[in-house]
Amino acid sequence: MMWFNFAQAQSFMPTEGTKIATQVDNLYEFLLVVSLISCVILIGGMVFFVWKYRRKTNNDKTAYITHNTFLEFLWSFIPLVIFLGVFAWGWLLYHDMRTMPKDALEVNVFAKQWAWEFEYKSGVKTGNFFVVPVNKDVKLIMASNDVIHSFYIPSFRIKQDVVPGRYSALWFNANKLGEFHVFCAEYCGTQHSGMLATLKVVPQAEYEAWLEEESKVGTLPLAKRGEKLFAVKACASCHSVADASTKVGPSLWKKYGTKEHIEGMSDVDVDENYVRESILSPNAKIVKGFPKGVMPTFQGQLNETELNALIEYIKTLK
Amino acid sequence: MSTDSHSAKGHEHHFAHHFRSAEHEYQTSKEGIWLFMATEILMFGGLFVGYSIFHNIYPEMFAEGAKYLDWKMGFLNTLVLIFSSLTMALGIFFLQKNQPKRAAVSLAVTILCGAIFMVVKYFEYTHKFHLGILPGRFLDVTKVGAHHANLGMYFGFYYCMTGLHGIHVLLGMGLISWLLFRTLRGDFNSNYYTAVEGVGIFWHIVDLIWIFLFPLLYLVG
Amino acid sequence: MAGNHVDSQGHHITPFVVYLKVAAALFALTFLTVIAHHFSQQLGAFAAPVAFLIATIKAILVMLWFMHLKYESVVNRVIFGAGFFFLAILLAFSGLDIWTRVVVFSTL
Amino acid sequence: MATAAAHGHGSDKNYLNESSGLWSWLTTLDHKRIGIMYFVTVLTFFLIGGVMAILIRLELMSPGQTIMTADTYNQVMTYHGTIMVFMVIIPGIPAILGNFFLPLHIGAKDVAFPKLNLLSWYFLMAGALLAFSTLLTHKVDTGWTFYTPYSIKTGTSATTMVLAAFIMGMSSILTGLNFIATVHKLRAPGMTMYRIPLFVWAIYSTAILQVLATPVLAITLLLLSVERVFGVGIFDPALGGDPVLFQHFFWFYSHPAVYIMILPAMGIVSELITTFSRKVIFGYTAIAYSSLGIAGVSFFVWGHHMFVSGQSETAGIVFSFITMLVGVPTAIKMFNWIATMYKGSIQMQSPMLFALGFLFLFAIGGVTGIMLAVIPLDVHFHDTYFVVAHFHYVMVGGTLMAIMGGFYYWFPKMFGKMYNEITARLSFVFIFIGFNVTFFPQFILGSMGMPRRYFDYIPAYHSLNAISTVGSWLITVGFLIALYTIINGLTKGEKAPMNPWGAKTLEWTTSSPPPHFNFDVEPVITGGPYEYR
Repeated sequence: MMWFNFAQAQSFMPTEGTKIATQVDNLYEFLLVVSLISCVILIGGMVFFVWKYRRKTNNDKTAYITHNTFLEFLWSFIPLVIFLGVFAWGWLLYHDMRTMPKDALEVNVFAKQWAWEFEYKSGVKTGNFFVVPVNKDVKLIMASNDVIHSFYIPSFRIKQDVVPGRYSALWFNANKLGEFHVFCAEYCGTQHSGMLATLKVVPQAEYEAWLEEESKVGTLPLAKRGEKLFAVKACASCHSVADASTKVGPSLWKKYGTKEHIEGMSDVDVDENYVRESILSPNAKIVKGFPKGVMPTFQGQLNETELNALIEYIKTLK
Repeated sequence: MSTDSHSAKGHEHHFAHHFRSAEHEYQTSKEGIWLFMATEILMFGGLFVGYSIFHNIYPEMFAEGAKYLDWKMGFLNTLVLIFSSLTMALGIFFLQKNQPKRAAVSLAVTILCGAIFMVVKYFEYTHKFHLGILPGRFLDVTKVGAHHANLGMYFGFYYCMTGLHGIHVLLGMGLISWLLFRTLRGDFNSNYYTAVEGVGIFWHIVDLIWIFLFPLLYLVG
Repeated sequence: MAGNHVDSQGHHITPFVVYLKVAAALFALTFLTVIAHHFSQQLGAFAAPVAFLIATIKAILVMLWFMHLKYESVVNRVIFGAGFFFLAILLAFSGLDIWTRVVVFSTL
Repeated sequence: MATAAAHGHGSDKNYLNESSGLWSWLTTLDHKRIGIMYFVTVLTFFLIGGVMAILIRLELMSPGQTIMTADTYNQVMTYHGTIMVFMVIIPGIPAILGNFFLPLHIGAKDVAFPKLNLLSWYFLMAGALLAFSTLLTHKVDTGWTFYTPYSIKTGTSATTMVLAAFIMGMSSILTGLNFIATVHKLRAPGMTMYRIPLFVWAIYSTAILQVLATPVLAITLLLLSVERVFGVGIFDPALGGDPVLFQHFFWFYSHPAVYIMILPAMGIVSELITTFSRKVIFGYTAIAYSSLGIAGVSFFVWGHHMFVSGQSETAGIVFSFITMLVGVPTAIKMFNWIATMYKGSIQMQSPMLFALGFLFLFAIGGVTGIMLAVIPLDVHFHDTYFVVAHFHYVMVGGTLMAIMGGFYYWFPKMFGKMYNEITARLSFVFIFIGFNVTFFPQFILGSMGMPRRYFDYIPAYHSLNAISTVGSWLITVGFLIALYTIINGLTKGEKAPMNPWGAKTLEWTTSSPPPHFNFDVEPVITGGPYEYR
């Protein structure tokens, strides 16, 4: 596709991180060239006629041309052929994009308002960040339990809505090392634009080392494990921890041990029980000035040790 | 496009200024009514499409739902509505024959049939409310003893379809009452009965939809 | 248009007895539906098609005679038919997706 | 062409001064007055929606929170979409210019059902009031598409908004129904279907879409509100329902709705190009049938909005194939318009500027539309700014340019006054340049992967967003100049002659403004609409 190179400069597509991305870009560049040519014909013709046939006198005689069957056939037939051509091209490519590879590395993706959670077969969990080896088929099995999200990696030219109630799947085979953006592309509420994740493509050995490192979480001190968990569950997308600034929910910085003003109730002490209740049934006590029903419950998603780890971590935020 | 205007003897209907003749107005109005009927078909049809799709996904759940309905009630209502359709058609027939008194009786019977239909529906609804068979999340699965947790969806369809149909019956009754009033006032005759014809077509659509709802909800499930 | 059954505007008037016949047919078909329902065990997979076939016949009777579609202009018939046609499109294409996605599950 | 009535210049009575007082307007059955009422209200909605657009662009001028919170942004984005779609573009051309000129174009005294016409305006008002009432309670943040399950879960007054859209849909149905019956039944003697102007063909095709597609939106929205109140589960996966089915139902209406927005614009452009080229339209039949063709095929392509929604691969392929077929009649129209200008006598009056602007922007909107119809490309572009740019090129660049051109074109006929040509041209320059500055960078943003409905974005997208925001100010200036031109024309404009442009269609054979019953003597038509010989 060398002869398309001049168009490439115009395309502004992000890095091509997979073979599929390169194929998509070839199709795009072909269409771009065809589009440019047709725009030149249409707009150029229009501009030329406007200049050539500008009104000279007030009673110009014009030609009385009602139609021309041959021309009309041409400009119906040629576009049709082009359209069907790109359709067929697109069909073949799309079929490849939708045919799931066998023996792929499977990663479970869980989308929720407003974070991505990733879980590997070994049980390693990460939040808004995941790592895959280069040149390996990776299959994402995606689920959501609130609203529709859409998993989108621009550099790989892949996107798939994550529809609650069933699994959606996506595959890719990254051939470039580096970090890539993951966006949520289906509108999902307040922090839709903040629902970002990073994909890191690393060599196989580095990937294995990383996985090994991650699986040692169980041996870390409680507060450290809480910190990890805080990242996995993407609590930080709504609660700031480094200062008193307000995101979606109240800041947790220096919160432990203070008193909190509660909507329609007397003040409560921020102690172990209050934090625990806020995680498991977030709507029981709503801090003054914050909306009800925003935070999802984590009932059933955290075990006792994990809860303790989170509470220990919140205690350390000073 | 019909342009020939028939010069009618006696009481000629005064048509609106932008028409050429009463016949022109009649034909145009009828086209308007048919266009409106096409929208009715598409609107109700959306529900039928949804029903058939979910019926295919959850056949057992829909079969269970149908068991809670009493086909005798639906059967009775089908007969009542068919009879009302007959009297509605006869109402137009009598007007075409210049017999407004008989037409008025036919229209009154039609309204009465509509009322009977709604009364039967009322008893069906209240009975279901009593048993806790409510739509969607209000359906009490334990009280009903439902085998399928999403039985509420079936009754969502049931209440939507029969409810929207019931609203149409009520609207139709209102419109026919207005026709009855105008018939008694002597507005209609063999030269002018456009409104009766239009409402008639509407009423038959209501009947038509019920003809499909009856086997769909009560018999097949 | 049938000779003497024409009103002063030239509209067709369906004879009284035809209305009665159509209504009688409708009542009869309603009874037939219920009878067929009682044999639904024997009919098996045919129970639903039979019920809807009868309903369709009833609907056609209502449309042709009660709604006077038999005597309507072609334009009005096309308009009414378009309602059903585009409904069929909605069912066919949403169905196409559902059938190839939910009923025959494949994506994973 | 028409041996139409020579208007008696004796009386100065016209539809505007034939009766007076607010009440005479609110109870009018005159299609021209109803058209003017639509104009006033739709213009108001457009200004409100426009302010929202400016706010959106201001917020996106730089990353992070600029002038509003994320929640406010989502609400503004929702109201911008809802207002512009349901209250501006859908009623826009058919209800303002269609109402006013359809009967004039076919030589009728009024539309078929004047009372329904008025009722339709009141439905739009009722729906709009209901929609705006949600501003006072919980503001809606679903986006104009009301996708489930978000629209079911959101704790805002989405139910009210959904019912408002339902009522506005009824308004649209009544308008369409009225126009179909009018075109079928009220054409003047000699006005065969092949002698009606192409604007009428376009409005007629639009009306078919309005009548046949809107009822499905109605039932979809009703089911959505039932879903919110009773939790029936048809569209809610929690009860075994299917959110993708909602999208099918929604786009069954909303894709044809896209053509409800663009077809009338194409009709206006056909009128403008013949008049200002002073030349018979090239390929009348092809343009007329391509309108019907687009309307027909538009019912079969809705799934191209759902290529990544989880729709099955088979369905995606089928929808992509049929979408390609819509491209053909659209291309035919483009070529025919340009061929019309060949050997013409082209005068660059402001309406023609807008028509040429339409051709330019619609060409770009069209080719990007083809890109979006190719599934692998759509997978990348779907729900990014590429799509946003594409539909703004078609809806704003297309429909709004056409409506501006049409409005300037018919302004002398509607109000009997001329507007200031210089400010009108100035408004075009600002709108055209501003538009491209605003939306062209969004194609690039989309290619780079910036998703739509984003309150915040990564720093890489900053400079293009800033350019886009500056463009929105230019558009604003353009529309303010246009508003000035209208007000200035209304108050200080010179008296307009009967036919200032030398056009051949029927509306120019009656006085400006037209009398109450349009023509003093019913016209008899003996030839086609564009007989420039």
